[in-house]
Amino acid sequence: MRSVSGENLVQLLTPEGTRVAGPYGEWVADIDGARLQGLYEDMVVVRRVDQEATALQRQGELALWPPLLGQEAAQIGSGRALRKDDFVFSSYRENGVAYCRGVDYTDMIRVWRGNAPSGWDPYEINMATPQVIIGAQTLHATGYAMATKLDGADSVAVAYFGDGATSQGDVNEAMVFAASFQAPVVFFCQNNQWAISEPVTLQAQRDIADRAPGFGIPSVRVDGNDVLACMAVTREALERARSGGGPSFIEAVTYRMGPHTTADDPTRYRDPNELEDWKGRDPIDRLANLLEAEGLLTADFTDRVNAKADEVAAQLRHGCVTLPEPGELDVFNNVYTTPHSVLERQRDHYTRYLASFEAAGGGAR
Amino acid sequence: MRSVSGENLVQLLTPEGTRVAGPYGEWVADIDGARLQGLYEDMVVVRRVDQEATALQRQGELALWPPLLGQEAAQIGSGRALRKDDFVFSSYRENGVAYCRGVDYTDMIRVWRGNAPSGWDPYEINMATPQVIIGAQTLHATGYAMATKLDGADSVAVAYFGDGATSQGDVNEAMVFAASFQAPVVFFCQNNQWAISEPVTLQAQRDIADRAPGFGIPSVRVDGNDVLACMAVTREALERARSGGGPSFIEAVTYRMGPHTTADDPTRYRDPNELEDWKGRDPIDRLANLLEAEGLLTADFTDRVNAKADEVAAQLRHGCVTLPEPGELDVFNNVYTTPHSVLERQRDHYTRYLASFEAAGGGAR
Amino acid sequence: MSTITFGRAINTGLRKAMEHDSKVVLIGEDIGKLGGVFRITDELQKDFGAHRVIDAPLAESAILGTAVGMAYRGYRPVCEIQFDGFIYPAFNQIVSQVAKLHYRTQGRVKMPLTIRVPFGGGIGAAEHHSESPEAYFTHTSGLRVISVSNPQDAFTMIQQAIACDDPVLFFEPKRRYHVKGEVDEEVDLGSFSLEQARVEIPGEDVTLVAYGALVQVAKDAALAAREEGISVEVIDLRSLSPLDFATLEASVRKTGRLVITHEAAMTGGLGAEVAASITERCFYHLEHAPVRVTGFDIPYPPAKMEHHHLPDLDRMLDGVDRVLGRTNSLSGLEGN
Amino acid sequence: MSTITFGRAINTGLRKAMEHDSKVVLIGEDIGKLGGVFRITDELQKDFGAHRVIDAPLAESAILGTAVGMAYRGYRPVCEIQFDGFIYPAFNQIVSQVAKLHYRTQGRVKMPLTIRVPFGGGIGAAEHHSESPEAYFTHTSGLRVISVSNPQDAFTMIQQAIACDDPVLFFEPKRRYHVKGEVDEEVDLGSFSLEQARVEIPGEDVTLVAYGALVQVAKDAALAAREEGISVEVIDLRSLSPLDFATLEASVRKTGRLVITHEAAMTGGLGAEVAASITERCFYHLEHAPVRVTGFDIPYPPAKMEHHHLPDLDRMLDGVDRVLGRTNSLSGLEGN
Ligand SMILES: Cc1ncc(C[n+]2csc(CCOP(=O)(O)OP(=O)(O)O)c2C)c(N)n1
Ligand SMILES: Cc1ncc(C[n+]2csc(CCOP(=O)(O)OP(=O)(O)O)c2C)c(N)n1
Ligand SMILES: [Mg+2]
Ligand SMILES: [Mg+2]
Repeated sequence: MRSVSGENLVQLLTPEGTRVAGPYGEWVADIDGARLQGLYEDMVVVRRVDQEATALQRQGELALWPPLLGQEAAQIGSGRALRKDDFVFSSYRENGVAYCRGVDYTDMIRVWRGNAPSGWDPYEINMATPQVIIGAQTLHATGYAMATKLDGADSVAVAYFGDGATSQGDVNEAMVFAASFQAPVVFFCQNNQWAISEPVTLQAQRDIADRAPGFGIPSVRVDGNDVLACMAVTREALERARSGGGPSFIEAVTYRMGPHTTADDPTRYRDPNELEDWKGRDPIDRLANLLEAEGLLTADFTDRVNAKADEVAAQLRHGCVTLPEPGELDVFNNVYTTPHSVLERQRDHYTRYLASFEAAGGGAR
Repeated sequence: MRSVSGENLVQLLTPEGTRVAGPYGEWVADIDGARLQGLYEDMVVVRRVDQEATALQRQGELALWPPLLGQEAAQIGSGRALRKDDFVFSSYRENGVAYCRGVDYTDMIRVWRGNAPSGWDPYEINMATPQVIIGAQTLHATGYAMATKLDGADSVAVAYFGDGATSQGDVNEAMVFAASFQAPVVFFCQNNQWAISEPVTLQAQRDIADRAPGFGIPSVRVDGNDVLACMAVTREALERARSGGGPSFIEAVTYRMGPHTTADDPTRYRDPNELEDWKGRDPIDRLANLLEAEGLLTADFTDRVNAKADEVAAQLRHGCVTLPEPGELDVFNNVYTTPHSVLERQRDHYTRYLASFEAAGGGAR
Repeated sequence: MSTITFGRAINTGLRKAMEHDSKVVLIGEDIGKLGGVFRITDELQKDFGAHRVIDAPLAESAILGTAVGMAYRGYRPVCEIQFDGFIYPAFNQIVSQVAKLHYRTQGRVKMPLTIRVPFGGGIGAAEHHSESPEAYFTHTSGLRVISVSNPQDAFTMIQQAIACDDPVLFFEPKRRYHVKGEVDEEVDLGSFSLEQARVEIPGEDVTLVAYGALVQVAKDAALAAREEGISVEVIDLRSLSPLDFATLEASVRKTGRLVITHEAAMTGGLGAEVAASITERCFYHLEHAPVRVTGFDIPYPPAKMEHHHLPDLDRMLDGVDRVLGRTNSLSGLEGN
Repeated sequence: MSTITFGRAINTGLRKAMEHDSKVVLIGEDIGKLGGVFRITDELQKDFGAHRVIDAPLAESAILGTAVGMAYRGYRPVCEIQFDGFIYPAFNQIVSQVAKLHYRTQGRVKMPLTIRVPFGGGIGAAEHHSESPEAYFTHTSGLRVISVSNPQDAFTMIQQAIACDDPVLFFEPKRRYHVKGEVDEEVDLGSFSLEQARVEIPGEDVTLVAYGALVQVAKDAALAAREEGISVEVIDLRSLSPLDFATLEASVRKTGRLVITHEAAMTGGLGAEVAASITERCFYHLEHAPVRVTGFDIPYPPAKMEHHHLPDLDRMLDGVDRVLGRTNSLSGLEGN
């Protein structure tokens, strides 16, 4: 049966905040006090961003928001392990990863405000825009990695997806292709225990990490609420990929502390005790405990972090509420790269149609 | 790396024809001399059927034929392990299994002669008609097994598929569902080393049997040219399913000695030495050696077997060449269970169209 | 008679079907405890058990594929696809298996599946949550395709669909789920066939054909047109495949003018089939070429732009003007 | 000028494209050593290496999905789908990813994939090996759809398709693979656009529109009709999406009569779109309703029955008779 702790779970930071040694410890030996503070700041900021976006949704400024609450360590730990020239293919919940990639905050919410089909330029931050069809992006990452290998480059493609996604054919096919072509891709599964209302026990009868080895892909199960461990296993997987060792699979065991999206009501399907339980494993508290123990959680530092978080949240809000409305004919843009006779005609007709109201004195009849 | 022999391969009959003990031996303890002769007869007959069908294709009587040459032990060993009320979902190459189910020989070739979209009544022999979309039938078997469980019945669904099929999303999804619902289904993979021109090394970087455990499904790798071992592992898997133990996965390591289909030319892509190599592991020779050693391969017996094979082949040929041509309007049958206004009209128009030639004195213009 | 929402009407219809036939099982994502993301299966798992209301792992191909297997064994699975845009992973099983198995087995195996699909836009949703994939299925031989527009039909036709021995794609206009209407739960399921369209509003000048969420918009447009002295007959197709040409032809022979509307892209949408078939069947009754008022040939746009894409009352009225040769947005253009 | 088969013409076109642009890679099942089951990629792996002619594991969704990833990184993948009926496992990736990514990313990511699909019947094949799924893709916004009918177009247009920055479905009529024709390998790829139909045979009385394998049948029908004194203009669509209405309209304005033929099922097939659009655009020039001569609304039938299903010369001539109001199979039926 699956567990959320146990021997096979890589952990470098106990829930109490003690840094422990372990086979993966060497991968984060360079993470000194200042860098720990940096990771703490990242996690606080993305949680603040998440809260602000959730508030914006509640206030009617966003149509929907998929909170990452509880998954900060998995996303920051892995996200901060990446090199700039690595390329991320994610699902909809990886705003923490996008933050690590340097996304413009306004770009985070364009989709959720309903203004645009995507937020950012994938090539600017080397991260594809969110992909909603569950599992499909794992194949894109694999193909990208195959192309990287063709190019002889040493950058790595990273696919993010959830526990639910592992049931999809596409994710399994991605493992087949990644293994066959020894593609430099890292499969990063955030097992947050739930796929909307479905517990992971419905999707998998064994640890999710147990699946990859059968495809010939080494895997590791990591405490997803331990930012150091997440960083360590990701670094190891990236290094394997860079040095020609092929794909890796990481299961980060974490918890979706919020609803699936702001449209969801988890009280219908999950035991509140479970949430309480996981609060004791909060990824930010855990790092705070370590910083505290090391005398690094000074008031000065936390003030700075909170100020930064507020500042980012304010930028997000400002970007959101001042986003210009899309133009009337924008729906016709970017369907094709080159003019398309039938679509041009539809655009033309619709332009005339809109003009007919103005001709008639404006407004619909 | 994958191997075609080795420790993890269940074998109860060596290539030289020595019956050996093994952990699975108990499952075929009842297979005495007479029953061994029965299995031998089955294998000789289905090989003869296969040859006859291949000949019919060469003579233009069949449009296509997918030979099973070399896979007789895998099909007969597993097929003879089944109970009448078990239900088989197969692909196109399982004519040996169909034989075990009691198929009418003419029904075997209706499809390949181009006369009908399928051969037999699935409910008569408890075997679905061949399914060509690679992997899709594994989900049908799983669903059937889920339904069996709902019914409280103790029959088992068996899915047959090839090594190539394991790359398809559907096959992996079938394992997810089978495991989640603990469905009484047996996944029987005939790893015949090839998917048309693609070697199994392209599809899988580990033994195929290694994949199922990650899904929570016990698996076994069996010498697919050993009819006793194939029967033993299938019996064990069936028993597990019947007694509520859920799904199992069997990889039968065998070899496609012929072309993919009669339309294929394997000399374009495979080393002739490989075939020579496998001839040394011929499944029929192997059992013949055992029978010989036990004094059971008498001329009397082999005469009887050959006569039976000839008789079946003759029936097959007769059934084939005397198959009535389909009727002119048969294309419209069985699209729907109940009359469908648009299709009825098309049938009506086509009837008039055909009649217009007769009105005009017959024949096309 | 009770007044209930569209969503509740389907829920009640499903419940009746399950009570009536123990072989009816539901399978889909989140349909158990959650009752589905739209709550259409609310309480059904509690009342019928997890073996008849099956929360499936997250894989649409497997939902359909296992449903095929259950049908092989005499069950009548009702599959829920969570949103229109998530039906594509199951396309292979639907097109190559569900649609073809009765034919393949020469009538021996029946595939009485019902595939419920909340479809269409107008709810301000994200990508893949507002699509209208129905034309892919109306072009697929072996399937029947239904779309309902009101609580009564939803209640009646979901039961008819489940009772039908052919596979049925059942498209539910999700933006109507919360709309209330009267439902007669004692309705005779045999009182009309699964192939029958309905004249919603009789009229003389123009036939306006709609289905799903656009039926209400079409009715509103007909009322607006009436104020301008134009009598519009509104037809709710209900059966998208096969089309009920008896009803359509009778209407167009009377009006001589046809407008057809849908949210799906124009090219290759259902409007093309209706227009082509009606032209074939009623050419000499037509006063004007049939007019299509549809979504554009674009991927479904972001929420803030969807009102441009979706046919609304004004666009339908413009279509009516066009088919009547009255001044309209394209006046002056040849062969518009 | 050389005289080569249709199949060889595509092979040569692929080779040219690969020589011209190192970002062109081929991926598909059995396309390496075997050269594909139709030998269309014969020798290409030998000459360009296994990294550019990629034998893929047996999974169509993955072939398309990894091609998307390669396109993200600037490659121009050419995917081979082994047979028409095997495209459905990839449908999800094609419809929700390939078709939408340029739109989703607001033009930042290009998807210059070419998806080659041997399609259609007439070769006496087993189930799933003779289908005509093109209408699923012509209804999908974001894709371009091509079908070629002769070696020269095959040679030219496969290169145009690969060079095009939009995703292109490229349907190859497999029963024509062995037919020979003249091919000018020096042809200027810019001499006509990817959107252009071609008038194959000029005529005055009836416009007969075809694509793929049926172009040759249509030409034969036109010759036969000529003997009866009927002048049939045959148009090869070539571009199925978008349709070249300039060419179609010009023809129908002249002839006033339109017959459209395809192997795919009638309902919702390309014929519906051509008929509906041409009726919209040329209504007052039409002397008769457009006539469709197509496959029936059935799953593709077994080999020995396919000649009933497939439009042939006689059925096309019957269609011509119908559109001319001459005695035909449906004479006497109203609105046939
Ligand atoms: C193909 C497909 N089917 C269904 C959905 C609807 N859906 C959206 S998120 C989700 C659950 C995903 O769970 P998981 O993979 O664990 O990711 P998480 O939401 O937990 O991050 C579902 C079913 C979808 N987006 N795509
Ligand atoms: C979805 C799909 N893709 C491609 C094919 C074409 N095809 C038919 S058989 C085959 C190889 C199958 O190999 P395997 O699963 O090993 O079975 P075997 O033929 O060896 O018995 C392929 C690619 C198909 N039938 N279905
Ligand atoms: Mg999850
Ligand atoms: Mg094989």
